[in-house]
Amino acid sequence: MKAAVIVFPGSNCDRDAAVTLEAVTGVKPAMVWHGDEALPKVDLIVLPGGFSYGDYLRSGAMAAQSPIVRAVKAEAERGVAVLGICNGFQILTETGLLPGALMRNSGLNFICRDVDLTVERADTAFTNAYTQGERVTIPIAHKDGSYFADDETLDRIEGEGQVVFRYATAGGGSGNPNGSRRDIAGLIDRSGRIMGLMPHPERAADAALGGIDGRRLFESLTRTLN
Amino acid sequence: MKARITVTLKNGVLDPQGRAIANALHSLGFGGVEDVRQGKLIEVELKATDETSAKTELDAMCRQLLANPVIENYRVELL
Amino acid sequence: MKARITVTLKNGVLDPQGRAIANALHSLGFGGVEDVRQGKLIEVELKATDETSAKTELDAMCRQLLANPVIENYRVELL
Amino acid sequence: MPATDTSVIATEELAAAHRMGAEEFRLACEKLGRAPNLTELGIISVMWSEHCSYKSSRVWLKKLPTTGPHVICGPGENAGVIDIGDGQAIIFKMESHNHPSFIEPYQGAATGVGGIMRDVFTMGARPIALLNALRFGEPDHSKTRHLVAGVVAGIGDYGNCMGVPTVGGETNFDARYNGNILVNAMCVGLADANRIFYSAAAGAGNPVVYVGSKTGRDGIHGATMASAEFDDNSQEQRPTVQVGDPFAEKLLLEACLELMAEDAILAIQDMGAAGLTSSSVEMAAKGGSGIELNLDLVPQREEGMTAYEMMLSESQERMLMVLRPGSEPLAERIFRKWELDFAVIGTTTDTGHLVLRHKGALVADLPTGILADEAPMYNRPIAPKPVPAVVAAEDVPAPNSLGDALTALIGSPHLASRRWIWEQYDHMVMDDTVVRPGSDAAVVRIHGTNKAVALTTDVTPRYCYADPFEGGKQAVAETWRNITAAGGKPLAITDCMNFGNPERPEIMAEFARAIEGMGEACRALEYPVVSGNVSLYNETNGEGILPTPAIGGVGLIADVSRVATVALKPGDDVVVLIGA
Ligand SMILES: Nc1ncnc2c1ncn2[C@@H]1O[C@H](COP(=O)(O)OP(=O)(O)O)[C@@H](O)[C@H]1O
Repeated sequence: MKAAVIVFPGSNCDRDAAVTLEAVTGVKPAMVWHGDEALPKVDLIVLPGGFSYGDYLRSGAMAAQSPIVRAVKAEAERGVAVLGICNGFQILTETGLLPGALMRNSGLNFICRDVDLTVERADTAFTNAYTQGERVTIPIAHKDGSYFADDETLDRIEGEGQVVFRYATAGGGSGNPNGSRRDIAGLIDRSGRIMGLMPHPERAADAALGGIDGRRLFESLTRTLN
Repeated sequence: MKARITVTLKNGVLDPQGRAIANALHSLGFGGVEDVRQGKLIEVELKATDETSAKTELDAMCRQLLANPVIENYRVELL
Repeated sequence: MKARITVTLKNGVLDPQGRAIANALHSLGFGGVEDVRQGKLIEVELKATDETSAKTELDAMCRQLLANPVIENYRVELL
Repeated sequence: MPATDTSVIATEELAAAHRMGAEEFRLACEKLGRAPNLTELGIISVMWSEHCSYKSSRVWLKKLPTTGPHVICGPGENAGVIDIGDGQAIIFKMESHNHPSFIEPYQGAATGVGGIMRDVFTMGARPIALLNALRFGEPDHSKTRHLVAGVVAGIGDYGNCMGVPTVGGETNFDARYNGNILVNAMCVGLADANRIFYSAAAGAGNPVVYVGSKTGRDGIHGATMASAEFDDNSQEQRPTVQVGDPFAEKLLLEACLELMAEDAILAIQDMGAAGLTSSSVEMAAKGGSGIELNLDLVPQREEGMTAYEMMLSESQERMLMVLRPGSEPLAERIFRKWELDFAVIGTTTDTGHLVLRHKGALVADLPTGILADEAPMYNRPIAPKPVPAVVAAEDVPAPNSLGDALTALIGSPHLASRRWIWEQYDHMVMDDTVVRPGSDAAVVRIHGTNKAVALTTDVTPRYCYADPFEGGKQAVAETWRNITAAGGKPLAITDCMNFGNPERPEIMAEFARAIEGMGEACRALEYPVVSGNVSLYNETNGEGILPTPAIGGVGLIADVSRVATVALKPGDDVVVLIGA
């Protein structure tokens, strides 16, 4: 699987994503500078975490309007898989590639900690190495991660099975950290090719750092896209 | 020409910032505060001199960038 | 009674938000934008019915919590 | 300030307005052979302020051990540098941003983090970890809540946006900090040992280059403010504090590291407090050269700025560099790529003078020696207060109930969990945080290797108040123990000396004795001081803070799989108590 990681001037999890991709796939991903005109031919595009253009207006708002993201959209339309992590998820909602919006955490503060997630869909290109209903632990690190969509939209995306990860609130789960509606932590689009999530799977892919539950997300992609 | 754009959360969208401000005001003793909503104020200085074209331009800015229609409303005033 | 409070950065205080918005608007093709300053909008719903006491109270809120006079100015309007 | 700031010749009154005493003003005129003009006075007063000159502390700081087999660069540069083997170096320093954080907690703390990061990446290191040592007033003091929330959010937002993990620190509360909080930030960076960048601008005819954000009228007088006591009026004075722009700093970091990979930079210095003044003077003075600047070329954010304002501005996210002649186009291309300002604003000279031109006029001409090495230095009187007798353990009544005592301890603000704080910091970004906050020392892996560094900050101010010598010694030893407990070999420390008014002999004595205690511990442990910072005049209405020599320690872990953490592990572990 060949992947590209988009590097905005304020990205800061681009290296983390690249390291994990290389560790899992054995192939160094292409690092694509936001000012570049075109994307190389790849199977997967990763929009990494960070603060794309400083995120001053709304997280991801300015990146959503950038030329490189227009190119990403075009690739996505051609069927290339797109994974948005944290800021990448914010960008995907701002572009409209994924529904809803990510708002300020309900507690207002930035939160960095491990959270428990329930895998809602284990039949997607991004999650087929997990099992349905499984509980996994992956860190979050964000200030604007409270997922919002109106009831009608929520019903629709639930109905269409677009919710892939939920914060685990029941049975000793660590709970909903940010006030996301319906505990939504990660979403996939209708085509099944575009996914965004607030937790950072690339931070849970190396046993030395305390957990490897995120690794299987990249393994799923490798399996599907190879 | 100067314009003032205000971006506010739509009704029904939870506003944790506004709520936190209301709580803080209460604990400072401002018991008369019933509700607080926080929004953004964006002041734009424009080259344009024609009101109608300025309005159209400002409106386009809001739709494309300054407000997120999923959660926000906006209002444009020329000063 | 409803009030609208706007909090803006004092002149000369760096406004990275405003600058970033201006840059983004330029790259979206809004070349006519000369300057952008970002501020906060705080809408307060008050029990008070008397204008003067409401103003005094709102002013106190601004000084004590809503604005930091080191870097910000504020303006109170009753609606 | 009047636009005609060069035609105004300084007087004793003007000097006093710059917080410069009559004695020092006379000395300045004598050394200069004339009275300075207003711009020159501004420059002299800033360079001679406590903050820049260390005039009260220098005689004592000299007593600290600063060398060792693994020390590459000790105090005197932007940060200290130690060797961690395999051609790699760790560059680190701690710095205070106390006064600005009291006035505007969010921005004050944020710009403190920005400043310390610039100190580290100026020397060629990529920052890999941040820590912060915080002291606030009593938990129920009316200001404390607001200050804690603002400071923590400011530190978090800046470090989080930069993508550098904030992995540790300490937080204390005490009434003695009610009017003077302490915000000390530490940054640790990683560099190639053979690619360290220094600030000495030797040689004439080299281009002096300004990069980063534009200059505005931010925090003019900040450096002198940071050396002055507060009184009840200072809150009314409303000095301008700087606003930070972490995104601009992230760009500056990446651009600097990109240029540092080329053979273009001869010297580089960040513009911290006293921005253009201290950076240009220090570069020239260290290099034994001179510097001539054309202020018309300085990128400016506001209109009509005077030479005085430009030289004293504390706008953030700026650097001054001296480039190898001919490399300007390469450097410019890199800084433009990162959408930063870039301007050649002058050249180095062989005159030993700082010469400034603005709008065609010569606006300042000062020998750099006067501003740097020849700045006043004081051996202030000290009057140690008697050290209280040691309390015998037998004399302390045993608690009625051990359970209640434990609950009281756990519930006290001094020992309560700090999780609320560190969760607001991205402590995992860069994917190398092996031991997260909450343990004795944080452990950060050296990227791509099996090595790691163990990092901690410690001091117990009430010990230092009771006995500054023992307290200073203890603070050093505690960092050593915390690093050791994580499995690391302690290598070196940085310090942040926060004290009250040094003109009071009992305060000066606290400072002096703390230094002596620290020195003794450092020598006994072969654990040198490689960088540090002094913050004096932490007083309000004559009441000083507790003496607070915060120590930041760095240790090396050769094999990251062998770290130890505080958590009890499941199983039949045996608990052993060791030590004296
Ligand atoms: N301001 C802070 N920022 C980050 N971490 C902090 C801060 N204050 C405390 N911590 C973390 O909380 C833990 C407990 O702190 P402290 O009580 O000072 O520990 P100790 O007494 O064991 O040195 C440590 O891991 C420390 O790094």
